[in-house]
Amino acid sequence: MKMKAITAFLVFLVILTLPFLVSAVNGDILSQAPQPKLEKAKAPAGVENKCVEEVPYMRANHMNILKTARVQVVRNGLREKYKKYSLENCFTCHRNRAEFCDKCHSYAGVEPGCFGDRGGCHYANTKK
Amino acid sequence: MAEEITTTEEKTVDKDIAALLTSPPKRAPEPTPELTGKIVKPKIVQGAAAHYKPHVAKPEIQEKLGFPGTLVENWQEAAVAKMRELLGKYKSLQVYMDICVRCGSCTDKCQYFLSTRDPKNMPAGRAELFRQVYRKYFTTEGKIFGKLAGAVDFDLSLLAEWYSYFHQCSQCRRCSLYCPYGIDTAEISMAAREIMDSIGLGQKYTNEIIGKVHELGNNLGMNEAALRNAIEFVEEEIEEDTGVPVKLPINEEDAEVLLVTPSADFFATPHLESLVGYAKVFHQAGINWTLSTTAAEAGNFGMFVGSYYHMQKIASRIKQAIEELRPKRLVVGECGHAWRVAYAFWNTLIGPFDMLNQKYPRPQHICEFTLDLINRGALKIDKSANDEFVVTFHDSCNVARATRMGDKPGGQFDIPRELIKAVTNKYVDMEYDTIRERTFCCGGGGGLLTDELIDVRVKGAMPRMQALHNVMETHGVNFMALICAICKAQFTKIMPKYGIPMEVAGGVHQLVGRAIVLGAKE
Amino acid sequence: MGMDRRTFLKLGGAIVIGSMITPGTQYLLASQEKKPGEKSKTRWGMVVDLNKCTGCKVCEKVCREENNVPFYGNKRYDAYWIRVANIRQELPGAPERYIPLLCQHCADAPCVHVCVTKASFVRKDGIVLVDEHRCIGCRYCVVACPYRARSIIFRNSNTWTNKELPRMMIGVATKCTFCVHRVDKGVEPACVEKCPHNALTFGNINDPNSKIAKIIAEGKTQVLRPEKLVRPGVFYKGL
Amino acid sequence: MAKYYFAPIEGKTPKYYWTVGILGTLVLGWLVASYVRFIKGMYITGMSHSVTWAGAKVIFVLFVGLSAGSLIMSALSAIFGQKEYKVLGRVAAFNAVLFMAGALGILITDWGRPDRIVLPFYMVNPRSMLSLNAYIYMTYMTVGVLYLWAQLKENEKWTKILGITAVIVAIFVHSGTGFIFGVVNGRDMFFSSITPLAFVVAALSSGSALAMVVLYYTFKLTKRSIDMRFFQQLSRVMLGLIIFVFYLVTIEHLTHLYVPEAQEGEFYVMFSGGFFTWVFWGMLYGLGLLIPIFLLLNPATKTKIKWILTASVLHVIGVLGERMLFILPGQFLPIPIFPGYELASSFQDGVVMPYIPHLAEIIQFIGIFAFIAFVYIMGLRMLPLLPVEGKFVKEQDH
Amino acid sequence: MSGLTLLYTLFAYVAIAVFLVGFLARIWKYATTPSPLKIPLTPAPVNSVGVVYRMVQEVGFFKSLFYSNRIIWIGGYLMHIALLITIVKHLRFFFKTTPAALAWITSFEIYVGFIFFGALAFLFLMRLVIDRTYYLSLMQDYVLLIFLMLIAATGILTKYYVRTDIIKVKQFVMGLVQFRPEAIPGDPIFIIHFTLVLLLLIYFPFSKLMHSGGIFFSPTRNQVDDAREVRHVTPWAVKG
Repeated sequence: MKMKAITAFLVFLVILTLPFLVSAVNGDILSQAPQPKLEKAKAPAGVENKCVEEVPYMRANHMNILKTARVQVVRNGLREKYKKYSLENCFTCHRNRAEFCDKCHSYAGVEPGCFGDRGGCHYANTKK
Repeated sequence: MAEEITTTEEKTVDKDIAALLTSPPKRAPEPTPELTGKIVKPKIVQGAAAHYKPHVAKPEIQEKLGFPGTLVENWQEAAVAKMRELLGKYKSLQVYMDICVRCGSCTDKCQYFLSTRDPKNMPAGRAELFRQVYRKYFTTEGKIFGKLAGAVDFDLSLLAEWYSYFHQCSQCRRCSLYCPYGIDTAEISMAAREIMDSIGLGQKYTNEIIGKVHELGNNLGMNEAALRNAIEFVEEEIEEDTGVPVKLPINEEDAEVLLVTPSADFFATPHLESLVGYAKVFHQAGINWTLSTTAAEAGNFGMFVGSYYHMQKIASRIKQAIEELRPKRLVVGECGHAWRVAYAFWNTLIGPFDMLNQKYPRPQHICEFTLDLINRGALKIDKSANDEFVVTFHDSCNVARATRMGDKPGGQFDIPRELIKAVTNKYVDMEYDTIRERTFCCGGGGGLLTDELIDVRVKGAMPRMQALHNVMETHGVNFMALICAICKAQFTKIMPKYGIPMEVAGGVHQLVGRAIVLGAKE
Repeated sequence: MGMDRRTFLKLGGAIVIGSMITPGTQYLLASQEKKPGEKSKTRWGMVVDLNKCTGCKVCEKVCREENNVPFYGNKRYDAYWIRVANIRQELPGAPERYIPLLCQHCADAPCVHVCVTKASFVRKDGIVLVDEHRCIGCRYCVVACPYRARSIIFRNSNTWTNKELPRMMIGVATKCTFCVHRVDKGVEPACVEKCPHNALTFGNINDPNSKIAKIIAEGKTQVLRPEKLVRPGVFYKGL
Repeated sequence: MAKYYFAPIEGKTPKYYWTVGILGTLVLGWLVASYVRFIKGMYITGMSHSVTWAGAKVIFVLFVGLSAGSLIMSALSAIFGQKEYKVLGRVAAFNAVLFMAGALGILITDWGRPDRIVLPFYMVNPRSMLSLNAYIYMTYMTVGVLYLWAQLKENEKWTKILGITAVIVAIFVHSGTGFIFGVVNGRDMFFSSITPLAFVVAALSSGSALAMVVLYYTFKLTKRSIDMRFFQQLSRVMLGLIIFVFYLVTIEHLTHLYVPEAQEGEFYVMFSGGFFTWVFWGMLYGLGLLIPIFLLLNPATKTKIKWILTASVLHVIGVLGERMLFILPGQFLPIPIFPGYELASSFQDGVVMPYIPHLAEIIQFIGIFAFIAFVYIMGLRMLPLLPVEGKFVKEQDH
Repeated sequence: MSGLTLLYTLFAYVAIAVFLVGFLARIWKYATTPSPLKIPLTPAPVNSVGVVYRMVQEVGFFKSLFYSNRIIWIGGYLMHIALLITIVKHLRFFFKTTPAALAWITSFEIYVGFIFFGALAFLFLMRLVIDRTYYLSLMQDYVLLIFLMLIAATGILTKYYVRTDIIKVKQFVMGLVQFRPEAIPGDPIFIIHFTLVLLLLIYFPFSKLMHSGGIFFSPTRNQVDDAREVRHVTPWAVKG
């Protein structure tokens, strides 16, 4: 009887504290969040040396900007207007996908459709 | 939004302590529900069943059982203390108090709700009476938010509702079947009755009978001489009918089988017919058997009031009989709650049965016993003797949802049916929703089998009557086989009110008895 | 020229609020594609001079390189945006000739009519396009096209010769876009530019002064399957 | 008045568990095959640029048809007041919903991008029949489920209302499915206004045929007796429908033979098509139409349940052949882009490129049949669909 | 460290502590309270393997509810499945490197939040529409539904409409998990979402939400039907 109670108790305890335990076991204690690395220096001539929008806004909304720009370009042909919001344009500065995109994306567990395993359509641009 | 909730003109709560403790006033009998063949989910009517309550036990009855004679002075604290004790003793109660989410899946499953339409007769509504008190005295949210969180002071008006509604529950467990968490209102109503008993508010019918069992050994309160008389009468009857001297041995030592059967079988109709059936089976199979005057009662009303002590005390008479008579096998007659106590509790209460033959189940149900004999060809059966009957079978709630027969789960449904099919030609099942584990209670179980609750009993039988009505109409059923003494007593009384002749109800062994060809040994 | 940031953010806000109902919000953006019967100033078209075509298949190659059209080496599912077919009249001794077949950019395109999600659409300037991010791959358009101009991307593609454009997305329908990325910049489609025999002419049909309009006005051109009444934007001369 | 009681089946026998296990494995196979197909791309199927609508569409169309027949059969009691047919109402309605679910299942797993499942629902193109069908199918499913629900709740009034609604929606569904092909201007073998009608009629005939077979064997395997007059009456109706199908199919093919646009294709189907010629003469006309008509007209066989069921099965096979003939040759036969010219290119212009299903597809096809059977037998166990047999029915009052 | 961060760090630890201690205390109580008599609801399994199978059916598919009331089953089951997926997908905030399986789930969970909200709204509506549940419902039933609906709504907002910077959120959560407080993102919608979740955690052990742990201790479901074969004894109840 007591044994059963203790087992049940332990099972629930383990389930409930799983995140803490895994962190401890993995040795993730004291690890910092990754910082995206920007290789700004390589920005080609003629490209402004700053991002198209403010950085905090970009952090939260870059995916919406990309989507909006895509729809406007594909369906409405506003290619020139939205040129600076194109993924192509992003890659001129943010060349290294692994250092810039993947770090945070894999940290947050969000897979981008643009260069994920299945889509993959926009990836190799970074290796010009 | 739900429809406006209507209330009857009845006063929902008896405010006055005197009114609570005196017996309910005589009323004109209420109209019987119509037989439409359909069981519909009614709209709720608040307080529609608040006025039903059984007689309160007299002080002398109460005191005989060790309960306070009248409502004790500090009954509130006593009740809460008793509740605390029970919460610590019963896991079922403790868990069920906490985990109800009021999803509503049980609400249309109780036969008393379906016919009385009182929301407090919904299983969750009934349990809510208990939970209100639990929240008030045992939970944080109840202590902080009080009424807002559904916590209510245990005052006299609530006690009155307890007394009324917890005696409108037949502890049939149909709600538990449909509850996603298996919350068993029977456990809760047992606990409530135990608390009420402990503060001196007992139900007359049940407690009187418990007293009789302690004193005389059976529910009917017959002494040994009356019992022997009744059995002699049965023997004469059988000989008159068949010309074969079938004996019903009493108190024979070292018999093969000790039969424990509800005492109603010795006395009432149609119960008596079943006793004749048992006797013929034993006689024809040539098995040496006996009844016991010590253990002349299988029924155990201790379960109805939830008292472990009384349940054990009543059951210990069986133990005593076994020790005195040294039988090899223990067989229990046709009774629902008795079979539950025997099957599920005896081993705990009075076991282990080491002195009995290990080859057989201990205890064994008479249906298991008889079917086994028939399957082995030990009995000669003439099915045509029952040709006048088209038979259906009513699963008794306690047998269906609390016990098992045979080795496989569900044997409690199949074995009686196979037995009936072995002795009759025409068998029909009632509607799918009302048989097997989904069966409805007869309406008289759980200590409600008393005259002042006749309106509750009539209403509680409604779903079963509808289903029976349907098969009578469509398949010409004219016999409903039962394996429960309470069902038999309830239906013979209730069915005439629905316009169904009382002969339609009868025991399974009544059919067996008719079909056995006596003296034709192979 | 160009949208300032404020306008852009406003637009973004409008999109966000306007699309609270469902996820996948960007699709609710009302696009400004051509409505049926609408007249516009520009309609891009092409004239193919079959007398000049020698079947050299340079256009096929150029198109593949320009648009990353995948080639798997399996004739069952290789994708083609433009192909050069051998054609021979069913008469004894008739000579074999060559005809480049591509999307005809119909004004009443059947593929646009049948498209389940409006992934196929006609731009205001007459170019029929497929929004690859919206296509569900039901292949109704392939069945409906009277010219077999559409291809399905049957398999993940490794072809990536022109890094300006993305690779082909798997499982969706694609077809000739008149090199819309070049046209929007004011450059002719790749096949037109690279054709060694100048067999292809590209231009605005609705502009009476354009070269293409003048060729058509000569009256020596014809369209394929005129009985289907889909008003193609590609004309053939010398058939 | 006889009243039927319905109950779930027990479903505790080893045979039942084995069936569930095997069917479950096949359904799992369907899911795995679909996932692999989705990840790898459609090249692992037998489809080509010539045939992009292939076996999956054949099965889709067949299932939509079978769903109709089942539903009409179920609604017979609700609409025409045939009380005796009520005994079959629930199973048939359940089947109708199931077949539609199966049809949608195979349709969606056939897409190139099934991950974009929600797009059709809010990107409606009113000019596309398939796009409108997304809503029509959903309406049909909803009405079907509600109709089944009303029957389970024994609500006479709503059963009747929803039964009639369901039949009306069913007509829309099947005309709509026919129109998917009928409005394709670019393909002469498809482009026809008779298609929807032919589709509805063939749907009804094959649907009721299959429903009879399914019901008969369901009742037989669960040891329930069933009134044979029911099958005899329904076979009469089916005979009429089969003759109508015969008429429509024949005039459609004759029309094709008559007009030059489709002549070549028709010649292919009738004489030079190899496999498809066999399908045309043997499967469609032989097994599917003539033999069933003979069996149902011949006095020696028309009342025997064995022969009625044989005719039903043959007719379902025949309709499957009709669907194949309808969808496949219409695509892989060369399009006459240049009438009077020979055309050849590396894109397979001017070439007949037949279609042979590959492994992943075949697993999908088997799996979708298994899916329907699986849910069917699970449903029989979980819902009160089948009547409980009472052996001692009193004489009926009328 | 800003005041807000300090407040929320403390709040989060308190909430988690209350939840853990409270939940486990309840479970301890359920597990140790004796069950003197055999009361399985028959037909019940006759061995413990069967009991596990029965519990899997109950917990995994809500079998009893399915046979009892299919409308509530649909709402309840959808709600619980959506809740499960939501919780699982939130686990990615707790692991430094997101496991592949979690990433795979995130790739198709996009509609789950809406299903969760819809199912809750449906259950709320059913409480009001059916007169029996309307009668039964207490304040806390509505409060919990509204609570969960608000959590779902704010979660959907942060994901689809008023985007929050989830890197910061993850940093903050990882900080909590590793006892190394980080700044809380100042996004109001996220803060509302987070506050509601913490309040729910605190309320959890005192509420009917304990059904999540309690169902495993329900004697009518978790007992083996072997009363005749095995003598079932409990210390307080055995006197002879």
